[in-house]
Amino acid sequence: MNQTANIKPQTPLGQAMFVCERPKVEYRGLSLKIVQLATKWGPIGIPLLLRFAWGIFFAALVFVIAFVWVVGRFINPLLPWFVRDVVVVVGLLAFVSIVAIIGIWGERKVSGRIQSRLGPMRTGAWHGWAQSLADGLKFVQKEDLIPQDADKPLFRLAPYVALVPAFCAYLAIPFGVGWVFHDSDVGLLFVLAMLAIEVLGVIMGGWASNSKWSLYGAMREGCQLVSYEIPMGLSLVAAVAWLGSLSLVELGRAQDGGWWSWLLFQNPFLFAAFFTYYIASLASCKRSPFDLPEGESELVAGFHTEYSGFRFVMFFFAEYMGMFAVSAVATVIFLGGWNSPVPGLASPLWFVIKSTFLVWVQMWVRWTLPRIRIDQVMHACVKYLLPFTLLLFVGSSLWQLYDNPDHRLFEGFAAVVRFGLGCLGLLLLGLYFAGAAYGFYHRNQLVGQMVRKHLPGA
Amino acid sequence: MTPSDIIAFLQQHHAESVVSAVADGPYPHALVKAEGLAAVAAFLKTQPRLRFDLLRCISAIDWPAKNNIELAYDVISTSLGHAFAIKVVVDRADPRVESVSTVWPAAEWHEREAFDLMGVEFLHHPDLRRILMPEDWPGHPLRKDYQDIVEYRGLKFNP
Amino acid sequence: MLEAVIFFLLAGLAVAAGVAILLSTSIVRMAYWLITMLIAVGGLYFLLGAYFVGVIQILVYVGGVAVLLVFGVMLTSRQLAPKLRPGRGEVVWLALVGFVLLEALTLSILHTRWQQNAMAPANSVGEIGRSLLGEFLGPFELVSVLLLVAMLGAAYLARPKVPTQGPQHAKGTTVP
Amino acid sequence: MKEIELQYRHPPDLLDDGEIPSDIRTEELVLNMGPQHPSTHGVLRVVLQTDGELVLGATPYMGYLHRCAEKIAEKVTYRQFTPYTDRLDYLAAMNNNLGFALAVEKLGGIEVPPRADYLRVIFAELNRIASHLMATGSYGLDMGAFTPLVYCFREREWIMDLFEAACGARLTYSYITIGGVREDVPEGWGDKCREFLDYFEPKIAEYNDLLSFNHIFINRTGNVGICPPELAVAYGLTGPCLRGSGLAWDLRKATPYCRYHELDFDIPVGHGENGAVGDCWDRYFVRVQEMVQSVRIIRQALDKLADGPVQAKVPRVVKLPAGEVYYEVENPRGQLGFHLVSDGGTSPYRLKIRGPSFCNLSVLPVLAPNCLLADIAALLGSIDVVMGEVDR
Repeated sequence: MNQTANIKPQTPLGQAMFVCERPKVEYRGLSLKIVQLATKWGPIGIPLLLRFAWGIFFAALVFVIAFVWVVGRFINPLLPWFVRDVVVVVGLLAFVSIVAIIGIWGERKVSGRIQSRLGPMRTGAWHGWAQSLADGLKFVQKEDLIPQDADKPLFRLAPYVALVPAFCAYLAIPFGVGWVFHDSDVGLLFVLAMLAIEVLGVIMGGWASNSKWSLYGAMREGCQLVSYEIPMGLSLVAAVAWLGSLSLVELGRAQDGGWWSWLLFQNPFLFAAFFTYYIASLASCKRSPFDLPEGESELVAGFHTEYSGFRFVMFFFAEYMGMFAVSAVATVIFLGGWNSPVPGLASPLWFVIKSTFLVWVQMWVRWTLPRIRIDQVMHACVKYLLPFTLLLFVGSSLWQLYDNPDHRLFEGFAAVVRFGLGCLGLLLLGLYFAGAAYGFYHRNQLVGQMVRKHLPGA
Repeated sequence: MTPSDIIAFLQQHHAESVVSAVADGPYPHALVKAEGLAAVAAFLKTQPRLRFDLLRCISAIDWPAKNNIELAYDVISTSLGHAFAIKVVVDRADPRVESVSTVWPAAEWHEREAFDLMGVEFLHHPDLRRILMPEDWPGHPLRKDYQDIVEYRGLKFNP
Repeated sequence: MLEAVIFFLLAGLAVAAGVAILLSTSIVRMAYWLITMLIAVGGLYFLLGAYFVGVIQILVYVGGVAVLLVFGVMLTSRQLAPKLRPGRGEVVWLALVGFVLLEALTLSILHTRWQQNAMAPANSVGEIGRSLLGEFLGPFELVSVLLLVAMLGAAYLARPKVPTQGPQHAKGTTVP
Repeated sequence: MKEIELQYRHPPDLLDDGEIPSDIRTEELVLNMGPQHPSTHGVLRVVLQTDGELVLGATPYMGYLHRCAEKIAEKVTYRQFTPYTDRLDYLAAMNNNLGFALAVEKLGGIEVPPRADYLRVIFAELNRIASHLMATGSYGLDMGAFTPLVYCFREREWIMDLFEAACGARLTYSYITIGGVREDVPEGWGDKCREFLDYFEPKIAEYNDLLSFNHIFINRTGNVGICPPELAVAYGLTGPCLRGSGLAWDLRKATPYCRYHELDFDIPVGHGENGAVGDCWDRYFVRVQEMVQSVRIIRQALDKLADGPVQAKVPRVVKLPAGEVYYEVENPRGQLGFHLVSDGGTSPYRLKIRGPSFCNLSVLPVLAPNCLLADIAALLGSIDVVMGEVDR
């Protein structure tokens, strides 16, 4: 990377301004096949696909439900374990793909709504729901560009290194009791480990691109992730120490019985730990305001500047899968996982709803806040977040020490605090819904009469 | 100060440099010898009664008929609010003049532009390079006798 | 059967990656081969049922150490693709040291009395924690002091090079 | 190669504190920012010399948008050059038209009827609002906040609508011509304008809530790229960049043109509320405050707008007496100057255009050293260059 300071370019000045000849593009192998197929069937297939989008959507939905039901009811008990594993992994793959696809579409809708736009409206029949599918088709058809001086093997490998661990994290995430691929006693650590490997793909891609902007993105990602792993882990450790298990299933099961038994409301330190975890997880997912690795106003597109086509999609998918994964961890650990706010209605649906809400908040934050500078990112971690999480850990441990039947007085105090925290949480949620409802009611007053006529669909 | 006051003041202190002056009309200015430009510029900038601290523009005007290039320095004072201009005439064949970028750093880019488009060479300029045209562009486009080039680096232009 | 297959896959990957570290000349490639090897070894731990050790292997070595290693290599290398080739004199020394190490390892493997123990209980996290804070408390604390010293040293080396933002921005400029 | 040999005034050696051994120091990296880069706002190329994230030096390279406007001016008539002025600062075309028209009128001694003068003020100020909206919005974008940009564009659309109603164009208006404005505004336009002002004024508070007083935004822009007033004046900075440095200098007050002397408004200056005087935040916030002042000016001008002709009697082919003039107006980005030399013909003998962005950009190499890489985006955004005007 540093040769540029010493080695002068061989071409005379200004040569690059007038390059008229375009390098010839050659498609080979799989790219050739895909491009051929796409050019042959795309003009017919894509409009057809979009025309019958509703039907395809419902058919797919029915098929997935039927598949899950049949597998769960009949096939699963009969199959040897590795076949069952394959089936579950395929199901998980489908789930995370849907998460990513809906996440990408949802991000655009959310950003549109926040910015008093509508977002995608045309693709598919209803609110542009097929937009990410159309984007995917577009990306598949795109030319697979690799910079000439890139480290080609690493450049090709990097998207997989980013994507596969992000998927592997889901192997340990429980969607409900029994709804987990592998209930390990170190499930939480496994998820964190997998999310930590993801950074390797980013660094690899940034370095192999042989672009300085990518390299900057990779460097920022490296520093940011390695530092924010510590407050993230410490916030979780406070929770883990409270319940005494690293198994995500155990952690979730222990929070059964109404919203007041969620770990979030157990003591004030855990309440704060949830927010420190959430902030650190934003940093580890490269989400705004910590989106420096891909900060487009500074680094063009950061580590994936040079990526195009399907490799770019893989990075994109990895990001959205990572977003959902950290939200899922927050849900299981702090928000009671699959347990319902009132006892007795536990269902994986709750888990998905809560995680989706957290993902939604990530999007909300992204479209509201500016980006932090890299030195401020590091200062925020080392100077504030890290000591604060340490304090939370110590505080939570001390609270646990006193919160037992031997200390009657403290137990009463703890109950009051828990109740207060619970009310605070409910109040925040209520405020949020009230604000959302207010915004929805006044959605037409956001823009003036003359401006509104320019909006699509007006 | 009105333009006539400024001219009188200037002639009083730099009589040897000021060639002529126009006090009325839309463009009051003083014509200054090229050798005295640096001194006059520093005087305009630092003299407490003038304090022309903001150099607004340096315009180069090509006069093939008079066989010279005029350089007009438009200045204004942000503290006193009066505006003025000084002019320098340089030889068209060998245009050289002292740079005023030590007095007004703003002149740096204006002088680069005059160098680029009009071919005026500014002595003691910290970084006299072309600014708008490519480094190897032939000629100085804003001169009146500039001929359009037909080819640049293999790129053919239509006439 | 399946376990044997997976074992040989992972072990083969680890050995191949180790050989690749020796053979590759690009320092960044070496780092990535090292990571491959670490992940393969982590997989072996999983296969042994030592989930905690496996996860810690990945979390600490791959997620932390290796990332920092790659990071450092990327930042400090002189060229974009730094090449490492040992000199002639070094080859002799390295071969000697390698041979001695190989000999020592082979001998120790051959002379160890291998005995098959029953697998440790799967839930090993609690056991590890108890032994760390019980039996091995002294070494554990010693190691933490060492880590603290290392951290302080790192902090000392990485003192702010960024100037404190302030009005000295324009100090170096000449305003006449 | 000359291109990447950066010119330092005082090459900083920030890394040499005498203690860190040289072999663990990182090396310098030459980073080519632009000509296509999201935060250079056009085709500006800045060659940065960096040490990690720290910028040691920056050298701007321009000319990618050079369209020889000054040469073209010598070939076309005065009236024909008005559309070319639209393309200088394409975000403030009305103001450019105004500057050129005023320069020609000054040299030709043309008197403009009062209604045209007020219309000129209204349109110039509306365009100032539009331009500042663009500047504030895209500054948010430079800082990583997407939403303010869209909000600002939402309001800007309305101004575009008003312009379209008046002259039919949404970007290059050529509305203010020599001798007045091209045609009178349509019936009811003033009410629409007032409606817009009533709608727009509270929105400025919204931008402040969303962006100006955002903690992250202040941390990103406060104390960054500090340009003290002496430096700003020395480098010929004008407009919000100069006022952001704390100097209340506005041509609309200093040398009033049109009818600005009859209108009541303030000159907002930077006070360094969130850092030192003259930092990026000050430059940014001056623009926000100027929008408020522009609204004030437009309201007053609308009140004073009386019926009458909007065009002075100017022949179709303008012929100016031999002579020269230098005329400057206060554009959204600073003082736009036209040095117009006439030899008595129908086209300018020489027209030198002083683009405010050109001069404002010249301070970049001075402010850039010791910034972080992300601060370059903050710096460029706060200087708010439009490359059409830098390259002309």
